[in-house]
Amino acid sequence: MLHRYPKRVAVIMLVLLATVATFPLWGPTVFGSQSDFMLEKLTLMVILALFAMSLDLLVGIVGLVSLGHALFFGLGAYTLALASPDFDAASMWWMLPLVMLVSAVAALVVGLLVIRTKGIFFIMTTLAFGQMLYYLISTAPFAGGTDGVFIMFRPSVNVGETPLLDMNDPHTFFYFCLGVLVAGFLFLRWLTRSYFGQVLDGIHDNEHRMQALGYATNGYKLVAFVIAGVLAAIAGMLAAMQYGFANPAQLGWHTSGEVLMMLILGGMGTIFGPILGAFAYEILLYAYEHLTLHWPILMGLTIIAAVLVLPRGIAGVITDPPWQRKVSSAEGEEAPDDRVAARPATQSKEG
Amino acid sequence: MDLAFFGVQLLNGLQYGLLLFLIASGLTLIFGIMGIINLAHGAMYMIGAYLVWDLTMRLGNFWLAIVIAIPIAVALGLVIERLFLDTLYKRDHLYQVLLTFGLILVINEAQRIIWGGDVHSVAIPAPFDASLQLTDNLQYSVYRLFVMGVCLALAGVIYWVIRHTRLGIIIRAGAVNRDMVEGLGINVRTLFTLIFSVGVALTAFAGMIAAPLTSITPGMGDSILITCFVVVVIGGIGSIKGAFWGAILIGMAETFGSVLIPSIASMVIYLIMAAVLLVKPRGLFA
Amino acid sequence: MSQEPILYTQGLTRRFGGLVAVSDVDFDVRPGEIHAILGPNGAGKSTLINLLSGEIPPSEGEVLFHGKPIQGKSVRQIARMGIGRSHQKTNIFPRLTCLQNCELAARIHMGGVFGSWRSRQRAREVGERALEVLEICQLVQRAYTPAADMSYGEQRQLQIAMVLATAPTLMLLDEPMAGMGRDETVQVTELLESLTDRYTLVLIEHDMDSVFRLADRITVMVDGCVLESGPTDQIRASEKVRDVYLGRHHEEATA
Amino acid sequence: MKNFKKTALASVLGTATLMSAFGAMADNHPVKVGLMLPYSGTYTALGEAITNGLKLAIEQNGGQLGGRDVEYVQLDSEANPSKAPQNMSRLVKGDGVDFVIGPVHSGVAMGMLRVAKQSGAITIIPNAGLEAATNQLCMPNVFRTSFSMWQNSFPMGKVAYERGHREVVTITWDYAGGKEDVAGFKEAFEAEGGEIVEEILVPFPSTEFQSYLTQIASIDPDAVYTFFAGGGGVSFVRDYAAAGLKESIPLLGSGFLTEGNIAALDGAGEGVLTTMHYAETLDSEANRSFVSAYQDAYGVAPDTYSVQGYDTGAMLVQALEAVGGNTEDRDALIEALAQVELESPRGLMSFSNSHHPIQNVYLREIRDGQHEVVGTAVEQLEVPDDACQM
Repeated sequence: MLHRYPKRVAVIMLVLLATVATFPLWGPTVFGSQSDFMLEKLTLMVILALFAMSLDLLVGIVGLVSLGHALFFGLGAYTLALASPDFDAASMWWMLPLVMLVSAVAALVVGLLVIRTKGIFFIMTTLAFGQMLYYLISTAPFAGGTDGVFIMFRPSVNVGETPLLDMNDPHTFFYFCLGVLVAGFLFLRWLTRSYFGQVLDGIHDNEHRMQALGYATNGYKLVAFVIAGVLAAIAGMLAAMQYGFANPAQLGWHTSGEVLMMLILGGMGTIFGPILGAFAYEILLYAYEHLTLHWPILMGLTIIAAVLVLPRGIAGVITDPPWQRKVSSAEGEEAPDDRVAARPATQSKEG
Repeated sequence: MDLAFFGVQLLNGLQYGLLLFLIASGLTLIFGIMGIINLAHGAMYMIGAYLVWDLTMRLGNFWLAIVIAIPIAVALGLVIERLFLDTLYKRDHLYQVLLTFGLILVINEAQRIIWGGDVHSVAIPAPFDASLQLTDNLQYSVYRLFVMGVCLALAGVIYWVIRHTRLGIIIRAGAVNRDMVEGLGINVRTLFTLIFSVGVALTAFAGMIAAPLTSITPGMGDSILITCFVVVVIGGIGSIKGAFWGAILIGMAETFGSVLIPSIASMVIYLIMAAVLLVKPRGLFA
Repeated sequence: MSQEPILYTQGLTRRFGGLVAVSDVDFDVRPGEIHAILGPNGAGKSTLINLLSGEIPPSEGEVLFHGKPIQGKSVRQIARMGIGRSHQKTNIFPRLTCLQNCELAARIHMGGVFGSWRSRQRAREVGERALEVLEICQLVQRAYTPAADMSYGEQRQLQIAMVLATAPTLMLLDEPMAGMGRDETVQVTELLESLTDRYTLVLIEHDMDSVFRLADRITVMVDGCVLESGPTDQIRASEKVRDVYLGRHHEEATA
Repeated sequence: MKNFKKTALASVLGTATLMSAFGAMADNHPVKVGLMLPYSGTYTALGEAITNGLKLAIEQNGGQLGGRDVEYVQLDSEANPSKAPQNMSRLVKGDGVDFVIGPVHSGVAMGMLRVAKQSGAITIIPNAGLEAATNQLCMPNVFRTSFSMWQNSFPMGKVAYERGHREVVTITWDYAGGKEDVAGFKEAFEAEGGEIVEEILVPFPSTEFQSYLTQIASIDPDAVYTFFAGGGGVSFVRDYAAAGLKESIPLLGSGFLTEGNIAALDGAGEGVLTTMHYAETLDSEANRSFVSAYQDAYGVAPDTYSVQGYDTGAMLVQALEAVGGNTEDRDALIEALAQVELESPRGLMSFSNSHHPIQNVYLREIRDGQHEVVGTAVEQLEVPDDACQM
């Protein structure tokens, strides 16, 4: 059944979680002097995983291919940067809601415009809106321009005056991000299995049919767009917190492209896939950069290969391993792709 | 703003717009018929510029360089279509986006390995290396006029093909409803290969004739790509007419916007796009 | 039959680029009847249905449902007005179970998604409604099978079930038996027959036997135009139809 | 040919390190130099020039720093600011380098410096000209061997006025670097009594200049001051000439307008005046030998970027000599770096309290495709760094 996966998925994800969560215990012995850096890298992966997951709601679940998702990532970062006081730590208790509010409003406005468009149009308009905010930020005097801005203090999590979490401690911050990721995952898992999720699946498989049934599909898409935007903004805020730095490049369309790559690597429409994808992408990048200065070629070829050979990503391999394809109900798995295949045609009919 | 100034700006806007049209036309063709979104479009523009620079260096003749470069561009389009896109038509746009994004990385890096990271330029070729005196202190390169002429001519040709040939009927039908094309009993495979090669060639050609007017740098295609998207979105998908007027509109908007409202010059085209989408979500001419 | 038609069209025309798919068609459906549309491939049958269900706007002419033009209304508004349709391509949600498909159809006509979210009561009603239509379409035993894993015939039936679940006053069925085996065809024919007393149907179908068995009236289309329209017997008798349509139909069959 | 020479150099380097490795004492582990420069994308040429210069300087010192071998860790900054912190962090914490050399791009510099502040890693900026780096941000562990936007443009203000220009239009990209550069010119020019009649900002990185040239023509000022770099610089100078403005309205600029790209101008740049802390034609022993050495090693003529790389290398050489190759005592090392004085190809060069170079800025005119030195605009110019006194 849809959004229900074989036991081994749960097992793999839990093992991964356990491995990641216990890094501070085994990290130093494995990486020695490098373990601090590795923890940092791991934290980044966790944040990117959240970002990728938020995009999966749009691309994988609803079937809206956004090439401007970095807009919200950057928005989260800049909301933090601009709202933080200069010589004092902001409080997470109001910073997080603020980031969510700002991004929700932005997603609503942008969404109202882009949701009306379809297929390729949606891709291009989201891209263009991303660029619009990119230029707005990089030319706005208050936002530090193209050089970007520093965030000197990470928001604090206090109860009254007593600090609950010391966000400046890399371990605490790491666990905080991990916590947010898990929460986000559980939320999306619940959402995709709800009635609302069913409608989104319906829209993905055949939006036209949904309208013929009487669904106001745009409304549902807009809600999904806003949710995805807010989650992305939270990821952006965490990313800005990690290094205390926000820059317009975070809003650029290359960032949007990269997160799409994570999606394809991990396997979209599965919610857990993008998490694997984010980790895989970062590890590959790290390896390639060590390998050669011409790493973009390797990365480019990897993506092309993924698209051609492994369109359903790592998740696809796990849920439906090549070595037992015959056993598993092939059409049951393939049919959705055929639906998707049929989609562009229908869209161009409408578009 | 006196009249002469206004007139010259009009000319600038028109010239820029026409060039934009040439670059965007290939994009919109490929969208319209094949439903393929090609992010590597800008990279093709860059390739065109580098090709013509390289060949001009070797052969010492710009025109000869173009003549040789065009078939190369067509071949490139053909290879890409057969090698990569072939499998994608039946798949979601996402895969097209990703694959062509991957292509950008590969092509840009390949360019760097082949031609290096230096900035290059192509001299304005004879017989157009003269210039006209527009105002008492401002001259205008004849070559720019030539480029305008070429763009207009090509626009005319494309328009004629669309209006008055069987291919044109197919293209128009395809833009409305791709299933019809299959219905018309046409070898879609060949059609797609043709369209894609032509689209790539158009873009590369734009890069070639633009080369003497700009500087040839790595990644020069990336920024133009986004502008082209805006043009296509405004004009309406698959509509050559839309691409034309969209390009002119953007050309004018950037020209006058940069002078009259410099504070938001960088965003003006996106604002226009947003406005158009509010009124007509499928673009002006869809 | 002198009743007010529940749906009729005037000079309905649709062009794609240069090609005319439907030209100047006057067409009407009376309450409670089964009105079949016959015609060779490319005669514009599906285009006509798409025009009736408002999925594509006409180039000229208009469609009136209960006397009100559907022009400018969105597909979903028209669906809410009570026009349910099934498509020629099997058009279900393959990743959802048979039951979920019907629930999806029923829910929107019973207070919507968020309604079901709020009250267990509503959710139950939706489930019952869904089971009901599965009952009618003899799919209950498949309720929990993913649609994609069902046989082609079952998928076609599910599609009809979904249309039923939306409780329409007019059903537009585009070749419900396309590509079906004999027994399946018979099965669906029976199913449709069982609906006649409760629903008004517009039916595109190639299968002669079923059409002549089911239809009260038949409209024959050729090259986008109405060749002849009238009671079943009249059409069965018509020379014109036999030559132009049945003739061609034969070639197709033998080709 | 170029490649052959590259390989030649490589082999020389290889043998040199090899020999020194044999003659090395037990505890001699190499000095790790991290390079965080653009090796892909628009700024590639700059990244390579800087790398070449740096390696040349160290190579001329027997491939050693303070008697220790050198290990390079090269990381592509992608000129992508949003990745700067993690890249920097990789070099410092991951690869554990002793120095970070970089970057080219000011935005990337901001990201690096954020990490430099947290980690205290010794960072030498071989190009990026953002003022904040050696002023507001003020870190003892950060040095710069290049310039600040202000330092290159300020001198032109005086020059412009002395050449009789009273009303000037400035035009640059609407981004931090461009604005800082123009601000420097404006400060000096207005102090002399000149007037900026129009400040044009072009969306970054647009190179579509026609409408602005038309605007300039209609304003018809005494001169135009501009900052563009890379392809933008080439485009602007060529379009400016093509529009026939160069004859009637002299074009002044910061050196970056034409630096490194003079070949691409093919004549359009003749007569353009720029101010810069270096010119390949500088008539000094240091420069002549540098140019020839660079030519031999890489088969191409050096430019300012190569020099900045070269001086960065020379700086390391000198400082590590002073501390006997000991990179453990960071304070001593920073002190030694701050004390460095170079007989650079660009002339005498030392460091201010804010670790910014005190250097000559030359007035250069393009003649027959070369930056001819017309004179020294300002001797040993020190940048304003009140916010940073170390």
